[in-house]
Amino acid sequence: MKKFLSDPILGVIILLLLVGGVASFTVDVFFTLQNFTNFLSGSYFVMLLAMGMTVVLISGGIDLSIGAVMALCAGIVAKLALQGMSVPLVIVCALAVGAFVGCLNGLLVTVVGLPDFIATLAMSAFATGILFIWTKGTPIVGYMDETYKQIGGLAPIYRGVTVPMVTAIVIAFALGAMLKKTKFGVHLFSVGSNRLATRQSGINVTKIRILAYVISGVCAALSGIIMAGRNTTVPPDLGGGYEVLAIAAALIGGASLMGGRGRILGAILGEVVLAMTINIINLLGVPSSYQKIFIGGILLLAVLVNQFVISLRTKILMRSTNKKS
Amino acid sequence: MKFKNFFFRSVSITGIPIFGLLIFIVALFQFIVPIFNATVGDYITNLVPVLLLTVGAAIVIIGGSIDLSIGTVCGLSAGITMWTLASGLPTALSILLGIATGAFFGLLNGFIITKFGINDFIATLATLNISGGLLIVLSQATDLYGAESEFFTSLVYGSFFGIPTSFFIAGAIILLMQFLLLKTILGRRIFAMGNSGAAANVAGINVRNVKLATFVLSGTLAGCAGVLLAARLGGVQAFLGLGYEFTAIAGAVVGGVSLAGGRGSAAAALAGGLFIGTLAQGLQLIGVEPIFFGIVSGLALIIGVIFDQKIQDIGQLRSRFDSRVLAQPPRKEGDHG
Amino acid sequence: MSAPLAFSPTESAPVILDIRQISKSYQGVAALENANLQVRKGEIHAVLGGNGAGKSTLIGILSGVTQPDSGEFLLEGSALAPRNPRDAIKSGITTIYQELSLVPALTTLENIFLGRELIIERAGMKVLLDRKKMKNEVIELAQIFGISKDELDIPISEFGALKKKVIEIVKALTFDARILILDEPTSGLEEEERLHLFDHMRNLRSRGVGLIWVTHHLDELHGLADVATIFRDGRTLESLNLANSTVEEITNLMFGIQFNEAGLRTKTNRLQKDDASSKPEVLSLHEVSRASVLRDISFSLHAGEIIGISGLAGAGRTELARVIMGLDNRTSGQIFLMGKEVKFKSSASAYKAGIAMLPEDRKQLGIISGLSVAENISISNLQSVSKFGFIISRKKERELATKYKEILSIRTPSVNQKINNLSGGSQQKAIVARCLNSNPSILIIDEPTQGVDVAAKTEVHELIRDFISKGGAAIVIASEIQELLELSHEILVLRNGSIVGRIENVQESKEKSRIVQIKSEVLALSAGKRSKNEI
Amino acid sequence: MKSTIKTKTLVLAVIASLVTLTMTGSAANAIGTLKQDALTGTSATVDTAATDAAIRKLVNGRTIKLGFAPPILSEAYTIAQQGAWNQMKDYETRYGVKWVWTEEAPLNNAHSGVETTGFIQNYVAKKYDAVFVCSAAPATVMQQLYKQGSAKGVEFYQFNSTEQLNQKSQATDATAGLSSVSNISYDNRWQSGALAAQYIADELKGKGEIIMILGPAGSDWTKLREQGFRAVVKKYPGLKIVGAADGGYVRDKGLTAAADLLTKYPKINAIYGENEDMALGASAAIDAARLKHWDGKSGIITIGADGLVSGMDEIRKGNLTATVNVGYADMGRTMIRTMFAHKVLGMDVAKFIRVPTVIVDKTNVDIFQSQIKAELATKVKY
Repeated sequence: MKKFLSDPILGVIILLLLVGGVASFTVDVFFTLQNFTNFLSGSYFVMLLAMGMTVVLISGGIDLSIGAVMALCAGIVAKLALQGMSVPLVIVCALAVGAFVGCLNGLLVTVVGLPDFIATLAMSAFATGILFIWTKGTPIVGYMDETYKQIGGLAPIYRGVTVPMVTAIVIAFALGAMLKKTKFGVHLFSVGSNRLATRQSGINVTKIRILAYVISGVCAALSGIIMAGRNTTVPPDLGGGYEVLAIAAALIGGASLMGGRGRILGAILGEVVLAMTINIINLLGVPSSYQKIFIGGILLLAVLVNQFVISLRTKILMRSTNKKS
Repeated sequence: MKFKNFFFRSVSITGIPIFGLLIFIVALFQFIVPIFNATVGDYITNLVPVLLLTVGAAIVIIGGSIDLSIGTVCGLSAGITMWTLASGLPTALSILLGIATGAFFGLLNGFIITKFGINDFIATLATLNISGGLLIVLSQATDLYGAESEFFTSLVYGSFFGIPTSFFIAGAIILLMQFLLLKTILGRRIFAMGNSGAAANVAGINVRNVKLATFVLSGTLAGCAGVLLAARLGGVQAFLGLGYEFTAIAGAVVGGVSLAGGRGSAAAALAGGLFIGTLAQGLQLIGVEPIFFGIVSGLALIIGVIFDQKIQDIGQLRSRFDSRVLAQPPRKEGDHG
Repeated sequence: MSAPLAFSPTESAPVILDIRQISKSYQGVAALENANLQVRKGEIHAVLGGNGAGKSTLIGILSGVTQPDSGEFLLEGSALAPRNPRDAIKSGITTIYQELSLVPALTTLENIFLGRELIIERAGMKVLLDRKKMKNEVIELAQIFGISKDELDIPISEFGALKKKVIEIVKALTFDARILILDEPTSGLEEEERLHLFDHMRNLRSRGVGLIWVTHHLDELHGLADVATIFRDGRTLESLNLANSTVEEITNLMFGIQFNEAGLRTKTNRLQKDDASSKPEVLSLHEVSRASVLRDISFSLHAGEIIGISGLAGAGRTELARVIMGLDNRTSGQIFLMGKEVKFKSSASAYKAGIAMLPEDRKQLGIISGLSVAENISISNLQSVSKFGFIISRKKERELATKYKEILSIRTPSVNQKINNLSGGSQQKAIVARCLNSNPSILIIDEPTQGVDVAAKTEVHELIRDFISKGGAAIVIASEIQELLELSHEILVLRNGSIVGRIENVQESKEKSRIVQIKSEVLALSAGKRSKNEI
Repeated sequence: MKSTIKTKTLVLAVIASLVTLTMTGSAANAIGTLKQDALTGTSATVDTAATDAAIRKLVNGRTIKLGFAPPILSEAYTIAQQGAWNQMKDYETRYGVKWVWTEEAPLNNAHSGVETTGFIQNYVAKKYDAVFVCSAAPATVMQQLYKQGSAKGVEFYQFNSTEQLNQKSQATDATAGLSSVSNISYDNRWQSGALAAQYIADELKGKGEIIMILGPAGSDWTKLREQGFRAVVKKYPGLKIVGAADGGYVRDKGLTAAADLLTKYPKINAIYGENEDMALGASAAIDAARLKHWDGKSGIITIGADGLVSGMDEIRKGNLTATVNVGYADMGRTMIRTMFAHKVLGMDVAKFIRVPTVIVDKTNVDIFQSQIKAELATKVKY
């Protein structure tokens, strides 16, 4: 009971039930498999971003570059595919670039000692810039084929199963296990929670922090590869704003900007909440001019619910301890 | 020797290094593109609203929080001002309404954050969407243009001794903020809170109220920025102000306002904002192709901050009397607890 | 002290750590000059000295945080130059730092094994943590220190300061170090836990570990430490065998001035009990409770009176202080100030009403690190240095700070110095100054002399007594019963959030026998073995 | 002396006819690939050698500095720029005009467009001869800037902008308050939104259900295209707009929005995407929902607007039923022609020049795609 209550994702679960519940009463088609597969298929790549972001947030940093990096990697996929490079090779290259940029972020933040906010903001300017130079403003087109359709989730690999879905699930389990079950995971939380103490206990803090950024870079790359397939073209402004979405998802999912807190499952559910909101707006036929207000409201609701859960928890815990004595 | 010490002391003052760098690039651009000086009036006039936002952002950051809503709130304030003005309200009143809109959103942010103790980043992200959305609705519902008010346009296009009015207005506001931060009790409390919220709380500072105050201030500044923006544009568009928040925060940080809280000043933020704005202007005049713009500005941002940090470190090390400090591991920027 | 006199023939044992002529200076200021020190196998080696004598620099060098300018040290004959803490730990030198170096987000277990986790081998891959094995390794030790099996899986952030300290010591004890450096290990520890620790230190000694023990508590030395090396102004004075040297000798060496034991102890007699109850009641609590931490706390405090609060970790001492200050809100009960009921929304209103607090955790809750000494002093009552009620006058502020600097003899080159550059004692005094500047009628002092050297300690006590003699009242919270005995008229003992005992007329008890009796009584009450004087 | 006047009048006559051509927008003009360009004089009937010589004399090797300020870097504006460049090349070879071309575009939030104001002030400071502007910034703002700029001798030409000048006076006089020399664009209501609706109505024989994927709420383009579209749909009682959603002018959002609407209205017959990217997103959504594309008789019609190479490819493949081709290349050329006519030859030009737009589907895709490809094929660059 105690453990469950202290779990940071309790809030987002409640929120999910709340929003979903209301929706399923107001919109008839909402609670259909079809609809769920729909809005989920549109959110896998954001989930990947959010997961990467969660890792960075846990380590006590923030990565504003992932949106741009995603776009950049999508661009790489498109460009290399156009040059007739084989799919696996293309993917490897994209991942390498993602990892590289992540590493660069990490170095800027740790070795150079820039504020993470600025370093990653600048990095996103770089990534976008490179994409603009490549595209000269004109989207990269004509690289699509059946494989990329599948990669983008436009065509299923088996029945309803799509590549993005599988990727998201695999990465989720991988990262989840990493955080919970491995040394590195513990060290991530440790670095985010008390950097000095971690350094004193002989852990290479710099390495851990850099790796955190590398992971988010790789996640961004994965999401970029999927995006390339899903979007079927790569316009220069592809990545705009996704980083903020990812941060929002991660925070709704119980991560903290102060570091040392966060759950992979939370990030996923956080993104589901956001995707669901848009889906409901579209289904309800809310005039698009009201969308932003709607989304803002949901964000507020999200944090308020989280807060409510925490206060509830403390109350219950207090009572239980009172009973004991 | 004496001078040397003076030098190191002064560069250790937040904002001084970046100000030096600013002067340097101004000279540089003037040298490369002789017409640079002719354009200063224009681009700074365009920059004024962003500068006000930068200072607002700085206040909140010094207090140890962050406010993402300033951009869209600024846009909404501009919209409200335009709307009320166009629908025939007295100029002074609609200006007040514009500022009030900003103040209200600041209050809302502060209230949500302090009352429910929820994360400032996401709370202000929410109000970012709400205020942005409201502007869209407003722009759909009515025309946000065609206000005929001499006085209003003179806020920006008027001038004393050849200097645009908006400079005086913004200058006065920023000066006031500088004074408030460095000389008043509230300012001191903001710094204390930013340095260590818990300790400030124990030391008898009502942290909730002080935090609330910082958000109200940044909101109000966003309101003023909105009014000036409206006056400059003479018409308001949906999406106005979207994205300014990042420019503003970046400006503040480049100026040496620490995201960890407790360090910075209005003047420093101003220097940072001017640095970024001037850089963009210079690059445009030089004729850097837009596709290279992202890369160059990103690079400049990094260089600016590194420069600021390193020279400040040197300055502080040299002008320190107590050696024990150096035994402690250097505290990196962006260290949240 | 209750430590049995157990001596091991260390003179014969081999030297495992040999520090030779180590010097370190910062920006020309020498922090350490040709320091020499030998630690033998199975020896408890006390390192003594006032704040800034160079002890911390030496620890920094041994633990790899800083590197010496010149000189070297040999561990079991081989020269060692750790570039970072990791090196030091690897080569067998472990340090418990004075300030908590635990990670709030991690569980007790994760903290204990941080940096040296045990890994299971699965399918040739060594990635997964072996929590079970780690538990088994530590559980026995943990239970000795009162950490239960499930507490191992609870995040540190859920525990109070003292529990954290214990966990940190458990952590250190699980290292198999050849040299263990303990920097003020007992600061903020309970009497009982202290004894536990001492036993463990002996146990480590018998295992042949060399312990370097940095402490301010001279009274703890005898019967435990074998040798003491005394530092002054960055130099090491001769090491003396504690078997034949008195506290006086040591203090004289430390400060180069005459301190008699009386000077350290018996000032208490200046306060007379009778002037308490005759004076008006300033603060009184009626059945104040806070869910799960405080239950039905009632007592009253008179002008010129000091009430001492004792109790074990988590007994609710700090919580009580926070409730009175309005930092936490109470679930039931009333608080009366000068006979009027008060409900403080925040500590700000408490200060206005004339209550000031000196918090326990100086680094986190005490000093405001970024600000200067002057700014730290004025912060609680900025009106006192303001013009027109809202503008701060730097001049007034400087004058105010300099005044307190003189009165409290705060050691700092200038009041504009950043406070985190000061020694612990001076920081503490600056916070006292902050409290006094809010001219309170009531002082709440949580652990007044934590991590403060002997000289500073007596000074802080002086300040408190001074405040009382001027008609103020105070609540003093301390883990060291000795300290409560020295300061308070009446001692309240807390257990699980409620008062389990009161000992009155503490000041009348001069003779040692009575003191010892009170000590054991308090211990018994707080441990809950006996419930005499229950109300 | 006399002869020069003669030639001048002749030239004026020729060009006048051409400019009117441009404004009314004849087919020949619409298919304005390099060779068929009238001003370059490969006309079978008229010999323009003399004209060319005269104009060359008038130009006298001068350099004209041009600014180009689109609201964002995108395929559409790249095509427009290429069209302009090609036209410039022609003039350079024929009349020996030398050109300086500088592009300034914001990299982000194209929809607030305030950045453009800064660019314009810089063009003025740099004393450019003429500037082509498209910005989402409030029209009043832009007009104000044009006024100030023109006072300093810089000519402004709006392109691809709406005809809403957001001036109260426009109620009485359409061109009132237009401070740019000319506004080279098309009517987003009747030349885009309406055409799309009409096409759907014709294909569906006036009966069916439609969903709309709109651009970002608050953008003028969105507003007007929707107006035109709805206006035509009203005329057909059988047609019904069942749903609408925001696709933010980008493919991915378009896909998501369309997918959502398709789950609610699987029976719809047509999707109108306000631009090609969103329409293509919608088309992907149709595939994902395993629904059928329009084959002339049954399935779902997907129609967009822009006329980009990528879009036309999709039309060939049948993923996109049709699109409204607004002829960006032609717009680019017209920009240069108009500027040249006014600035160099001192002619008066229409305040509102509307480039022709056309519905492109399988039947005529070859014509228009080949046109754009031809324009882009020239490696001309300034």
